[in-house]
Amino acid sequence: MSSAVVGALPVEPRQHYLNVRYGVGSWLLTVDHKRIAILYLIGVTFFFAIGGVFAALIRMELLTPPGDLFLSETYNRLFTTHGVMMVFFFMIPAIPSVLGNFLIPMMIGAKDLAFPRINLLSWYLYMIGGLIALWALIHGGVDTGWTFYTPYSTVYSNGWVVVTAVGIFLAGFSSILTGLNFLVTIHTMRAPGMTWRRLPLFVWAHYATSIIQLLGTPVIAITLLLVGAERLFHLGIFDPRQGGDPVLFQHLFWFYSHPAVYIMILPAMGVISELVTGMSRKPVFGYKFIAGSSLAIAVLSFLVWGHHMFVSGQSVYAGLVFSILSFLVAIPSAIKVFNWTATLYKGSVSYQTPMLYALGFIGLFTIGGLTGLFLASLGLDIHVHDTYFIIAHFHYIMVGGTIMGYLGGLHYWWPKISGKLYPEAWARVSAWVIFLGFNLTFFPQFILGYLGMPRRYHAYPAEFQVLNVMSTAGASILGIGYMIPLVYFFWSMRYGKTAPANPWGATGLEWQTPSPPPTENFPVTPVVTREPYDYLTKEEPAVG
Amino acid sequence: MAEAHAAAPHAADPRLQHHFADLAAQKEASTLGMWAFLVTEVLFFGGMFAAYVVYRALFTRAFEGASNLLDIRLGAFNTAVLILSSLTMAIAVRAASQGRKNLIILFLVLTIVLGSTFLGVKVEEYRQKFEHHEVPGPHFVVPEGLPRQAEIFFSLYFCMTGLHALHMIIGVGLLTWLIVKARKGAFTGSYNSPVEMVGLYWHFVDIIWIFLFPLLYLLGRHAP
Amino acid sequence: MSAKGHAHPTLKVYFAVFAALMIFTALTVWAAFEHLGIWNTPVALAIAVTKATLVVLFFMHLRYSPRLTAVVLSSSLVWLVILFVITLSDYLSRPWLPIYNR
Amino acid sequence: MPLFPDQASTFAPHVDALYLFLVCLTAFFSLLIGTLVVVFAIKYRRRAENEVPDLVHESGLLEMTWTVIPFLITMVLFVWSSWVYFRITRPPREAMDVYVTGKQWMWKLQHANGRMEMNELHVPVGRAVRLTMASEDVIHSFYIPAFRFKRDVVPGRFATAWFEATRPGRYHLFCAQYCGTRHSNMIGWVHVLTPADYQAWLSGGVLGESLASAGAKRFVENACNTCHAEKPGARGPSLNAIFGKVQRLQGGQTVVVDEAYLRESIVNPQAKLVEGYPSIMPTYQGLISEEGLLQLVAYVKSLSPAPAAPPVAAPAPPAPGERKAATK
Repeated sequence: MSSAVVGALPVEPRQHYLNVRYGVGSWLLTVDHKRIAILYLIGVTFFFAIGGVFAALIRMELLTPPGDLFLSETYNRLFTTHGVMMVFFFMIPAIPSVLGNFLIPMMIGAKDLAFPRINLLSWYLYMIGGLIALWALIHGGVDTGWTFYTPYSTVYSNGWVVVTAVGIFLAGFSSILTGLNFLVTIHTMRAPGMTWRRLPLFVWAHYATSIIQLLGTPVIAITLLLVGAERLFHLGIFDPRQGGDPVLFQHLFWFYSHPAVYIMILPAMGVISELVTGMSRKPVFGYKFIAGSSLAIAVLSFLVWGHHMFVSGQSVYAGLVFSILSFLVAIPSAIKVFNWTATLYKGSVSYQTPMLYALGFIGLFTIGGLTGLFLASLGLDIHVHDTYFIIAHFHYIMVGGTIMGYLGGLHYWWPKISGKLYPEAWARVSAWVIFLGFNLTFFPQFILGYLGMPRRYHAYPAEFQVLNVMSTAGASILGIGYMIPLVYFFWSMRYGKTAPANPWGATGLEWQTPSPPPTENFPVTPVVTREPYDYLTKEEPAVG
Repeated sequence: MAEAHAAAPHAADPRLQHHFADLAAQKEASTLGMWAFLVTEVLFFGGMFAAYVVYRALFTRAFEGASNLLDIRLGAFNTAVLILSSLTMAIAVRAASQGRKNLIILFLVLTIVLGSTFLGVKVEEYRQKFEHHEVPGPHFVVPEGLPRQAEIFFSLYFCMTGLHALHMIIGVGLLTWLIVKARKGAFTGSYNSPVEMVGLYWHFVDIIWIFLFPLLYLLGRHAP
Repeated sequence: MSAKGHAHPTLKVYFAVFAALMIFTALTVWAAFEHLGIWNTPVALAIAVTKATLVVLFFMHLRYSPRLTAVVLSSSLVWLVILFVITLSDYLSRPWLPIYNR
Repeated sequence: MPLFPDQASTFAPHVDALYLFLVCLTAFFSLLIGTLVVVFAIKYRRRAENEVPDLVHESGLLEMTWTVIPFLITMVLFVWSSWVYFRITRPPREAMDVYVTGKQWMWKLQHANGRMEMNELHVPVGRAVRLTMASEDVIHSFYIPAFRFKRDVVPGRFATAWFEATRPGRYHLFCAQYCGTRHSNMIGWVHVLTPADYQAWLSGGVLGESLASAGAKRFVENACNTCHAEKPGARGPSLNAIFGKVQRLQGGQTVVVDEAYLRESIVNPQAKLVEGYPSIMPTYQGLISEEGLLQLVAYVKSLSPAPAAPPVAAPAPPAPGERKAATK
């Protein structure tokens, strides 16, 4: 249906969402979900770069045992800025706000999200929040770590905690509004024939994510408000000198911040589900199990927060409950990994870049997930808690999982987003560089952690140096790996080959509209008649 | 609320946005959106309620004693005022569904008056607390014979009622906006979701108070 | 599915609900001063829940809304219970552990 | 370059066994998934642009298998790790006491006989050591990697935990909970000594007064003894032999008298009133340092018959008001 549009008028370039209007105003006031996705892409990349620079500085300091490159104050600000930027302004919005925003309406055959203006509003909240937080972190300096544990953050730290909290609060609001938009869109705006059982798994994953965003984010918002109020007015809610309990802060903080990990990883899982089926041209194995496990994760993720508090003085009985629930949340993730692997079986597997990222994700996520079992184990967590083991574990999940998924998805849908093809050879090289650099950075940290190196240490005993040098070396490779895609994506926008509507020969509604899509996504509202990922019945060639 | 914005007029059919099939679908989306927003609000307050529940369980004596220092008459009066405002709001929504412009405006104004009464009483209550050094912080004086966690009770009292009052103020702002729109005759029998959405929001704020009242004012009264 | 044109309750219903809310308010104030032992708190909360239910069902039209609305609303309550119960379980079970082994 | 930490406590072998099991489990599943992914990716690589893959039927049995097997594995892990945890949690009755105060950015350790240390802890091998820890400011965490021992020290309450060293040597002591600017300087050493060396160490150095007798002094300084007078008609309840006992409170509740309760009763006496006594005690919040609180608690504990303790520690000098328990 798309070729007809292109073929008719060869002289005048086809109108699509990118060239329909020009000028800064046409972008900053747009309500088109695709343009807002591009705005998010810019913002997310910016904050990722900031977070990355700070990570590089941290690794440079840790090259040698004594704290010789920066002052302790500076080092503490570095890891705080790295954490806050990466968690709240990159990881949480990355996949939902960029890929989700761009794809969800197209995947379900809608013209836009349910509330386009709220969508734009949430971008502004995100940018304003991010810039406020960045200003506070760099100009004012905050040294609490991204966890803001009381009473350090409320009484003893003298950084700009309140301003940072305001920035995060705004970003949280943005995240809530994005989740709300997705939830309502998926409920009310599906095209005729797009039943729940035909929803792409990417959409299912975002549906589950939006549940967490809606139900979890308000709790961190109020918690940070209380921290701010306590700092300003000495309320004493978390201050032991006034009778409060600092552990209560940890309960409220992790009630959101553990599920937040799943806000970061669930969308990546959705991306991987799409990539694995699309690149092996095979119906996904266990559709119902993958979709169901997303929902199971969304619910279970709210029941396990106490495993961040096994050594905090929480009741041992609560610890037992949290431990068993934490083990249970591993099972839906395992189900996903097995189903992705089974999808490859007897497929038609392509090795193009998105698939490299997908396979990398599966491997790294498996390690990240399994090392999570170490932390759910009460007796073992006591030793590895707050050490580099934790750092390694969650970076395997977040960098090895979320960023791999994000980059894989970006490569997979880049032709759709930009209408251009990226240089395949360079893309493969960068995928390998990232994979190897990543493992060199973070694998040594598992060993460091078990040896007992605590996290957030500016200086460390000399016997840990070799592993730290390896980690820093890996980080430099990883940094280069991240820069290559940045360059060639920019390059491809100008010099890349024009992309066809469906470069991968994939199913899914988003591939049935031209690349880049017109503003209204589909010339005619599509009617869905086939099951999802139907690669076996070849009624129509799936090439545009 | 922002959701109500989404239902603002659009070029083609004055009130239908381009990406919806019809007004019914649009209204369905905004209703679901509003409810989902209220769900996040429940958990927003929920964080503080959780702190309250935990500390009340731990420091029962302090909380009951401090609770008795609140003015139950003002609290009960405010409860009645807020419930009455919910009634007027409900009638305004009903009037909007019938497109009766003057009735809408009348009851929206009544709601604003009642809401402002509530806020006024609240200000008076806060003033009393300031006078009695019952505001947490450096000037707080632990009331005679109470454990020092009484201060935490007052911290939670001010946070919870303060946030509730902030929601009331936002609500009054939204009501004012509705009145302006209603005067222009924006609401008809077929298009009235902004009134309905603000109504949902207002009732929600009422419900929060329905829980705050017994938790903050009543729970220690039976104690000697 | 459509929420359009759902029935509004009659004015009579509104006034009845209002009257019930006022009566419950009086009731809860009265009950607060009675010595009900451990039952003071449950009674106060039960009355508050009843009042909130009335508001939700009639003023907020839940009774006349699609089932999805009820599901959305109840999800918030379930999550609230999760937050309260698990957090409290920590605090209430802390004293259970004996000081010494055996 | 070390790849495995020292094993120097009774917990370490248990924790390490669990760790090694999990390492093997992780390696097994990672290799399994990795191998399958690589094999499938090569074997079923795309050979023609328009090939249509074979139909593979979904298998409920397969799904059940890879749901149930992980479930069973995790349940085994749960039981095992909880068993290890319970060993770590509860100290044996005969443990010797050491009192720890954390503050930005140092550890202060007090032994029962009054010997004090900074950022160093000397303990005998083969003897359970029970730490009662308090923080003067923010949350710290007492971490000895070689012992696989870690416990957050949350201000406003005591943290108690225990360990038993098994190998003489010198081991790292870290603060594991981020506590501010010089967090990474809040480190020290734990010296595990043979019993003989420990005796020598304990009696060497400048010996202050015992913790309990220091507490007894504070008890008088703060005029606690005017009300807790230990005679009929005293305004405060008796503190004699109350430690570890069940105390009835006003309103019918009960509480076990432990360090936490004693601490709370000093800083926030109105919180839990003993049955039959009026609420007249003023709060000592902010008037007594955490160290002083630890001394007072040690004093009150000394008024109760101590649990059987093998005589490893040198006998402390007798102090007024302190009753040494007869050792078995």
